[in-house]
Amino acid sequence: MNDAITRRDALLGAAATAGSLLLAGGNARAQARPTELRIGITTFLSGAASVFGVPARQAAELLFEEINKAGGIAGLPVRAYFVDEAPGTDHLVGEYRRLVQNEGVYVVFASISSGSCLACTPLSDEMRKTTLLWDCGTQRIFEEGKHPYAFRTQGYGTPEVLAPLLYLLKHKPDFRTLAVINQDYAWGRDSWELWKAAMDALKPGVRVVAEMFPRFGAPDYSTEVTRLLAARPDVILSTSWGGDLVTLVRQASERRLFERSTFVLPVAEASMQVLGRTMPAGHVIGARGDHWNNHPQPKDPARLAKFVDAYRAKYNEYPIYPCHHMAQAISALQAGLGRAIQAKGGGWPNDLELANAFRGLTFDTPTSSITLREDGQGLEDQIVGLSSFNDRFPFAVPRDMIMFPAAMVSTPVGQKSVDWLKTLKPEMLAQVPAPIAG
Amino acid sequence: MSGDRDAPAAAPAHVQVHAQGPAGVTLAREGALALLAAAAAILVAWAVPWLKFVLTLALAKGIAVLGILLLLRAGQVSFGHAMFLATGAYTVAFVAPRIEEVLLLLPLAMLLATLLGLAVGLFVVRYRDIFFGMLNLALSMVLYSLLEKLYDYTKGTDGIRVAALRFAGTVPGRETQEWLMFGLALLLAIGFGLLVRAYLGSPMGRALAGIKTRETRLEFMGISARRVLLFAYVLSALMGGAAGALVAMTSRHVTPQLAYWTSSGELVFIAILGGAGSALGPFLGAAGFELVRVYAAAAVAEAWQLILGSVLLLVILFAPGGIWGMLSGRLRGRGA
Amino acid sequence: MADWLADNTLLLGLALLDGLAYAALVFMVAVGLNLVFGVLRIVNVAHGSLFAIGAYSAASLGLAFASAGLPPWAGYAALVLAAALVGAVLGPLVERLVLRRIYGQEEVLQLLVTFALFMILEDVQKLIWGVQPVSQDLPMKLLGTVDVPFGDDVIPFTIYQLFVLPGVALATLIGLAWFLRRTLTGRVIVAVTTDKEAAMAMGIDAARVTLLTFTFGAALAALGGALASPTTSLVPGIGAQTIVLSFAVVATAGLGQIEGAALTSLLIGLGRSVAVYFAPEFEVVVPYIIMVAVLLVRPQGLFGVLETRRV
Amino acid sequence: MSASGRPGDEAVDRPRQGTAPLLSARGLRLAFGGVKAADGIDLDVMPGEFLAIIGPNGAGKTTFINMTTGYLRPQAGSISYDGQPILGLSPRAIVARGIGRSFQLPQLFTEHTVLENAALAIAARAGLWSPLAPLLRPAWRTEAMAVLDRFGLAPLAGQRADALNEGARKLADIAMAVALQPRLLLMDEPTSGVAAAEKMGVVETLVRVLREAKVTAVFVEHDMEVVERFADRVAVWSQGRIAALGPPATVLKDPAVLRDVIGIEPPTGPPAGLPARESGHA
Repeated sequence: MNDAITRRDALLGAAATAGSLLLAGGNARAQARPTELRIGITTFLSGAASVFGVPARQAAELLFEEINKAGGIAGLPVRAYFVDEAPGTDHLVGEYRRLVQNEGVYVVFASISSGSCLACTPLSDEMRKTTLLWDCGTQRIFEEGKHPYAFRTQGYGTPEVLAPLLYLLKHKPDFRTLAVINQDYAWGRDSWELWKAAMDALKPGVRVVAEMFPRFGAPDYSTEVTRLLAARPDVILSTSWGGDLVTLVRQASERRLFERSTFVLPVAEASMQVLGRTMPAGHVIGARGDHWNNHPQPKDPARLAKFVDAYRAKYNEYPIYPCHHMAQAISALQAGLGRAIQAKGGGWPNDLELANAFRGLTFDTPTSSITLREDGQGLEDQIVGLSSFNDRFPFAVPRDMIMFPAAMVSTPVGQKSVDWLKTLKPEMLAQVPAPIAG
Repeated sequence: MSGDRDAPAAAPAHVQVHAQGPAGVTLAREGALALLAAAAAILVAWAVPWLKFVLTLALAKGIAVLGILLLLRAGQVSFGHAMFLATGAYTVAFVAPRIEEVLLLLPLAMLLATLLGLAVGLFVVRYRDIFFGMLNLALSMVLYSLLEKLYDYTKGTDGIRVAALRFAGTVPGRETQEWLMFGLALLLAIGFGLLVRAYLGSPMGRALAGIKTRETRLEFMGISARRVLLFAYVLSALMGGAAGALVAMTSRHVTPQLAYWTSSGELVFIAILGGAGSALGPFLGAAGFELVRVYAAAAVAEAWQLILGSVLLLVILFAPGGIWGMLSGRLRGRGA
Repeated sequence: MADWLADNTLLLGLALLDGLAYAALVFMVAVGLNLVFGVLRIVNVAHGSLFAIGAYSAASLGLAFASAGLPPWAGYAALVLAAALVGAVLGPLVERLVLRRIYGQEEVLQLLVTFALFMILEDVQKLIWGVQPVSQDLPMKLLGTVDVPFGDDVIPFTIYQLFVLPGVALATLIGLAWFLRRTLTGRVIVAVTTDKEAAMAMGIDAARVTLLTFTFGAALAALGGALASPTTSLVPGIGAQTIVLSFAVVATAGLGQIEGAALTSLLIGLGRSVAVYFAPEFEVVVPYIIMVAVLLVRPQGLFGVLETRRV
Repeated sequence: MSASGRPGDEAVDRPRQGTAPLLSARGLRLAFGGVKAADGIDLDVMPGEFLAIIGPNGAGKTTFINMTTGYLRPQAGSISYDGQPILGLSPRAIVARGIGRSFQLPQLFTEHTVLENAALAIAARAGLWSPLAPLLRPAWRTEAMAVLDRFGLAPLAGQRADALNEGARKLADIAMAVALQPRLLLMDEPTSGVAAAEKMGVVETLVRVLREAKVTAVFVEHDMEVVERFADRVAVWSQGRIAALGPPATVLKDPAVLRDVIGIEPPTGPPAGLPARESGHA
């Protein structure tokens, strides 16, 4: 009976996808213009990281709705296939194959988790499928290999750590001791390695009084907070995010740790709404990019306002940075596909032609514009500031913002981040732009 | 007053997870069914390329579940068996940069998992029931934590990408490689299936089943129940290692998630879904599990767990013999 | 060693205080699981989901109370009320509709049924409360902090974590011990735990006892969640992490032993906080190492009784 | 099934003075809480003899078997078998020396067939280590069938053990012990559960099988008729001590034994062929 089920499934699957299979077969060959633009999107829909994944999915649905109302992308209606990253890598790589081979997607938006990205990117090489890395931050992707079909449409770990460090060095240049409390997984570890390398180069002699990597999703940090209270570091770095960061900030602020030490929270933006007034003012906060709700000089204020308002109207909350990253990937796709079609004189680009169109592509975001370098890495500006409250928002937003140009804080093409960070000189601080009041 | 464990009357037949014996489906039928299933798998893999990948993983997991099945025969549930799968997988990931040859990596992964199985087994076979289950769980969580914590070696939760592999010295193209992995998994599945089948019918295997109902009697017959269980445990670890190696070579990426307790739960899930009555059960279960998961995830990406859980609940409540139980019941009904 | 102790006495003292609060939370969850196991002989994997749902419900109810303009102390009532509600609704529902159908079946089926429930409830809870962190920390904030001297310095601890959590856990322990030993219902539960066949032969209504115990255990899990909710942010996945720790406690404690659960929770709580201070890399494995070590020496658990089968 | 003299009377030598005992227990003591299950047991079992143990429930009869087979360890005393001390050995090691036992509550592999139960016993004796050859290989199947046949269980060979009635389970339990080919067999109430009408036939078969195999037997028994007909000697257990020991003809006529041991047996047979037992607890 199971055989029957299996066969039936197989036949159903085969029948349903016979068309797309033929298309998926030859990637470099000419491909017919499809009737709809299928996009596979991997994101967290369950587990702790769904606090990022679900808002991003909501943003995608919102934008695709708008796009389809306005006639689609390149005249094609968009159809998204969402895939949950949470069940694990072995499941995800299977899903990636399904998206490409069975659903016949034209492009894949891959992954929040760095682990997922590291697994999907080589698949994009193998299957020759254009893949936009829409949120993951690991610097290893483009520094450890070439991936002709993969492009990251936002910044990554190195600028996202270096910018807050530079901000700290400007804001509180005389700190002598530092403690780190990061989530125990790749981002937590990698970001600390990056920070440490840069800090030792830019301000040698800072004493690290505690290195703590509580487990991802730990429900309680009171022990860690006690230890930090006892150690009294000048600065506490935490690249934690999501529920972990919310818990840490709550427990730390309740016990007045924020009064003893200056916090640097590079991924704070996504948790500010949840924390509301609990977030203490005057600490360094980052957004993994420049998309703050109070961006001092957005490139297209109307577009930013429209996106934020539409998202709020539909979901009753402000969009957080993964929403912006999703929007960036969609903008990149619009621009890249348009460029590829133009290059082909109006013809439908095949997979290789599509991928080539992304190299060196510049596309606009509501706040700025992003250029994809020749290695596939996007250059996104970083804005860091001090947490503060104003009348416009019921949660903390940055003040005294410094906008770091992407090129300044990103590792040059062909170098490895840690090696590059070690070569930084304290003189670099002189180039840091002045804070923008507001 | 009575310490006797069995009910005075015969237990209702449907309650039994395992039901093998002369009354079961004959060897010929089981063999025919296995051939049919293998043929169906090949057909599906050929017709729907991405399912080839899913089926390869299903076959690999089925091999690990064969190990769970052995322990279930002894009435023991290991809620930490994913540790052997993870051992096999990480062996491949660690060694692949140095030795690219699949035909060397696979036995190496099996060897290491077997050694771990022996070390852990010597300890856990002294315990039964919840203690056995929970000790396995605890040890697998220790492995999970180590894989996560020893970031410098394991890259933490990001996991390790498995480098390019060679098959008997050659580096085939992607399509061929997928077929090779599928074929290898199928071959191992058949091999281990036959091995387990023979083992379960052997004196050792029947003594293993005796642990479930009358462990004291074994001792009073001069048989060391611990040794019998240890043998099964080590064999199951070996198969877990083989499964892990296959998973790593197929998905080409390993993460600590492979060792998390929910992964072990999945293996037990598959064992029950497929039915513990036959060596074919794990593979039926694994195929069913992977397909349900894939289709549930495709249909409702945010509630696939709910669907899987409901399927499991329904199977336990209404078909505790699993897919195999339903199949063999039907076959027997037809035969009568 | 002596030098090290002298250098770190103060820190060890802090670790002790931290460990207490943590142990209290672990105990609240584990004791319910242990009780249920004692009577039903089922390791309830869904116990973690009950913890999570209790936590979410408490936070929701607390927020509802706050927005309804009730005085702040109503937040404490919300914690208890939510736990009771979750226990009273979900407990009987799960026991009657699902567990009852599998009593007497193979252990693996019983275990897996609760695993299935766990998977279902994980998604249900996501469908109800969404994925953004939910928190309601009024009950913790209301009490404020107390300064604990630390050399020349002081370390603020929240009163909620330093006194309320261990206090509730201690009260639960004493109350449970009294209930199980001094009341008729309690003694019946103990009788069923010790020897189910004998208890049934004596005419005890096992169906009623299991229903009662499971509901009670569910309420304890929910109470554990409710108590934890003011100190943490609730996100999907908290159930999975809680339950696996409780498993370790139950196996280490000895089946059905509440004092064992208390002692084990304390060991794990202290072990963990000492690890955070002095060997953070081992923090996660501490509970399992304690469990393995205890079972090596006492295969039946700390307080477990060796069962010799009559032949 | 009338009494016609003891079967095998002539076939077996009576235990003789001067022969070394096969099993020898000295000063065994074991108390559970306040209950003394063994309070100084001294007993010699001679090669070839059939020794019956009688006594009220809770007197420590099963405890004696459990101590002898390594399941319980006495707090004091010694046991030797064939001149070698066996105290402290595991049940497994004791079985390996040739001491077999059957159980008051049949210890069968309930999910195995009766045939497999017997075959497993043969495998346990002949060597378990053949992980790929089937248990029911022709040689073992034949031998298992032969064992079952002797106990009249051959027609039930294909049934699952948990499908048997109490009497058949009891016989299967003994058959497994016999299949191990012990030199000394300890049987705990071999006839309890066997229907009254079949009891004598069963015991006759059993005794014949054991005599043929030259097995020494110790059995706990409540049925005085069985004891009288088949035991060479009777040991009367009372509160963890041996109250009387000797040939049935003398011991069973002892007024004290009649009053304390036999007198409390209900005069009529209990329902459903179950042996009479008190509700007393050890």
